[in-house]
Amino acid sequence: MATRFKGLSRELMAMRVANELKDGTYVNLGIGIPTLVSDWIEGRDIVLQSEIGMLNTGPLASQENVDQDLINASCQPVTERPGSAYISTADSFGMIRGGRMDVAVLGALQVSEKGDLASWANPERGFPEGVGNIGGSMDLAVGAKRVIATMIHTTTKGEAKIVKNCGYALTAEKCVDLILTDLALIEVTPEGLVLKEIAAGLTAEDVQSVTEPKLIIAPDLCEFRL
Amino acid sequence: MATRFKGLSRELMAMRVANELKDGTYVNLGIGIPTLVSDWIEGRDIVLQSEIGMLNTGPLASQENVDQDLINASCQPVTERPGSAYISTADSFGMIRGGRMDVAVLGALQVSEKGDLASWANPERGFPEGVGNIGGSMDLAVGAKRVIATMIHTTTKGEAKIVKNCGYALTAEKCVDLILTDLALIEVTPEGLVLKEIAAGLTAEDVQSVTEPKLIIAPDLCEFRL
Amino acid sequence: MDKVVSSADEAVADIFDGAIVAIGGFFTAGTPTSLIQALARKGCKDLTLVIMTMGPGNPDVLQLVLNGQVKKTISNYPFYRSASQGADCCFEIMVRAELIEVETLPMGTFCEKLRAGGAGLAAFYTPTGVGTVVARGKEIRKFGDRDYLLETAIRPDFALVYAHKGDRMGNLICRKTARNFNPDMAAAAECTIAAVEYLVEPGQLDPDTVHVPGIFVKRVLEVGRPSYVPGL
Amino acid sequence: MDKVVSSADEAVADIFDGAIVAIGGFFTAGTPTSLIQALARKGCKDLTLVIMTMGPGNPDVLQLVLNGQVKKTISNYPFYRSASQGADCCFEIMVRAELIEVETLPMGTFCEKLRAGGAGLAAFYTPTGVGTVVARGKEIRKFGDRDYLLETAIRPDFALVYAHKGDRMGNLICRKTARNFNPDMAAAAECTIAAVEYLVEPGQLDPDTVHVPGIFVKRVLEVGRPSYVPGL
Repeated sequence: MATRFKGLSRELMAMRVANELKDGTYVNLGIGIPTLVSDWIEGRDIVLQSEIGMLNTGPLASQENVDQDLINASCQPVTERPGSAYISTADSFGMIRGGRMDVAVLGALQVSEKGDLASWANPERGFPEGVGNIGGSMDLAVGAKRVIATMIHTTTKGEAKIVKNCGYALTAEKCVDLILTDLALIEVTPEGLVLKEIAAGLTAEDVQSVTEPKLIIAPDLCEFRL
Repeated sequence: MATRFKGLSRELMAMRVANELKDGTYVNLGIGIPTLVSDWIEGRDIVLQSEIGMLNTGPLASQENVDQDLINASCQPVTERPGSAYISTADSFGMIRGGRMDVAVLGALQVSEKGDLASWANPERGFPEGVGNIGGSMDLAVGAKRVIATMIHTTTKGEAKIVKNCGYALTAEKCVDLILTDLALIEVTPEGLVLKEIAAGLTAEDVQSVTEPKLIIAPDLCEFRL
Repeated sequence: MDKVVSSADEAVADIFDGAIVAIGGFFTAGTPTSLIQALARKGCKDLTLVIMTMGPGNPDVLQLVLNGQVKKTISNYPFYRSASQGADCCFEIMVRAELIEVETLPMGTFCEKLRAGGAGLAAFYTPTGVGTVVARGKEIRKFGDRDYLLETAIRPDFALVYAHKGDRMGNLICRKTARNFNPDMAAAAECTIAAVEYLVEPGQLDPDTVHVPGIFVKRVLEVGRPSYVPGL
Repeated sequence: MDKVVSSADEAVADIFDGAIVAIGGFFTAGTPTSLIQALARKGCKDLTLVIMTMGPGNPDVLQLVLNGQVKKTISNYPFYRSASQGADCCFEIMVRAELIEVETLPMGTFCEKLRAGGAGLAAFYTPTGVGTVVARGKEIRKFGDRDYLLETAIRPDFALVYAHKGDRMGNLICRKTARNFNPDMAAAAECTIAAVEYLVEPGQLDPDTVHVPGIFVKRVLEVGRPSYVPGL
């Protein structure tokens, strides 16, 4: 069992992702850590898409303004913002496959050094092959212009989740552009994985020790820019 | 030049087609004689579809109730009826191809004994092959559950338009169920063309003389049921 | 045309053993609960359900499972997210026991197969699923410099859909994210049955705002507007 | 996001020579006249127009023809119905002289190629056109007992579309049959430019009634509501 390093909290991971998002863009946030990103972009000129069929999704609803007909793709009650639009789920995925999402932030189980993403089938669940909750992950991974994968750097057993080849069922091949874990920010490039930012107190060697593929150290490697 | 027989007026042809339509059905009327059918079904429980993207199209607009945003597929100002719905043209043709039209009434240039329809390319216009006004004819011919082809029985030169094989560019193969001309009502069956009704004063031989394929005479052949 | 029926049991009376039944709704939003309950009462067997999910937010479909009515599901998010909730779920238990067959599709492919069915198309090429288990046994074809997967249309025998308002002719208006799969299922199915919160007369819906034109709907049942707490 | 531009000339400023430009409108209904006029003023050449018709109800596109800006058209009802009107039409004359190439598609196929482009699909199988000249050079494939034709998606470089109302974020609402091709062209094009009769602020459009979500629209130009007599 590998050493467990101390890194960012889930909330700060979400904050770091939010810093990657540019004003004037359309973004889809997946389930889990990605959902928390919305807390960090309030007031910014970013339009969130919910694949259920909504553009310009607002913050989670508070108890008194829950509308039973207004949920996000994780089934959480949400709110409208001025300029919202509802569409069918089919049209929503047309939009996603059609390349209109500037960024999709997705949870991950594994990411390979080529940027392959495995995010939907945890073999521990023990389903037959091909069976599980694919949801919208495959369409988002294939359709978004830029895919940011977020995950805790290692499994609870300390195994690397950034791997040479994904052992878990793939969501899509060569789709991830940026990996954000609690320990590091890593860019997927044609040359390999480039380590760009790390958690305070850690060294590049620490991150490498819990990462399967060889990392390229960015010349300007620095602490997380939060 | 063949004898020109006297048959139904365009208005009475439209009336005869209207008698073929059943209450509770969805019908698309093409350009020309088919458009006139709408005059004969007012007050009946038939929903007209305009392929531009409208369900439950009402009668032509009178001058005072023209709405510039409300036209049928022939660009005529029309009206709404209670229970109308607008859709995109893409969705309109989805509906047509998807088999939701109980009947399409289409104009024709030629119909073959197998029910092939030629309706969009008149070689006299002299366009390059494949070029012309296809419009919605091919989708309607292929998609509607029942296709009624309407035309004057012969060309202005007296040539047969009901032919063994269409010489004009096809709209669709084996799609016509019923042919209504000014002279006759003819059903397309696996056994061949069955002559079922004829214009007053004509004999089956008269109709056969201006029809290329051999007609099967229905045992209950009668005058047009108007 | 008056497509209104007076009870959920009447609405589903002709659903037959072995039918493919699409059921609208995204978790808790826009689910035709009373029609699903009537299907459970009717008890027809060997059903193939085309449905987003089996279980989460949708306890009524689990009754169909418990009744032994479900042979197969075509879904995109069939299971509970949580393994512990899932372990207790009759659907998961029957899937593991190979008593129910599950076909899992990417959500966009799931929608698009229905959309193609409704639009009279046989099949389409999508980039989603290439290089994954979803592509097994399916044709891959290059267009330009990209690989696409051939997916075929779904045409269910029945669709049970949900809308906020509907008129007697079957025109439907959905509300917010309760729209979801309902319009495409309505268009795809041979026989579409709609549960509407409010029934109105033809002419009372703004024709520019109709989400499901009446041509797709065979029966309309008014169910009132239930109140519930969304969430899983 | 404020996508409003202040003039038609600014709106079309980046349309380039050789561009594929989709233009909304069905005869007289829902045509972005002022954007077409600006395209004529700009004068870019070798354009491929994806448009229902060249001429009938659409005199402004004929100016593009007269200016020698049009290399090719992809249409479904390109010509005047009447041979005599057609004989006088510059477009028909140039087509006969082989100075403009015309691709004629069935209307449903025309729409669906745009819809596929917007939805990120590469191609689809349609029953329309089998056994006709439209099928020349295209793949025929059997699904079940029926033949279908393979048709590929269109992704125009630009779309000029028209709507009744639009907000600053590009959300559009169309009116009656002026909707027609506008939503699918807006979704299909790389850069969509919308002429709207009335510009409103975000929040003023009912989100359940939006026909074109703003994500598809790059620029919005308010043009007012012209008054004209529909018909050919």
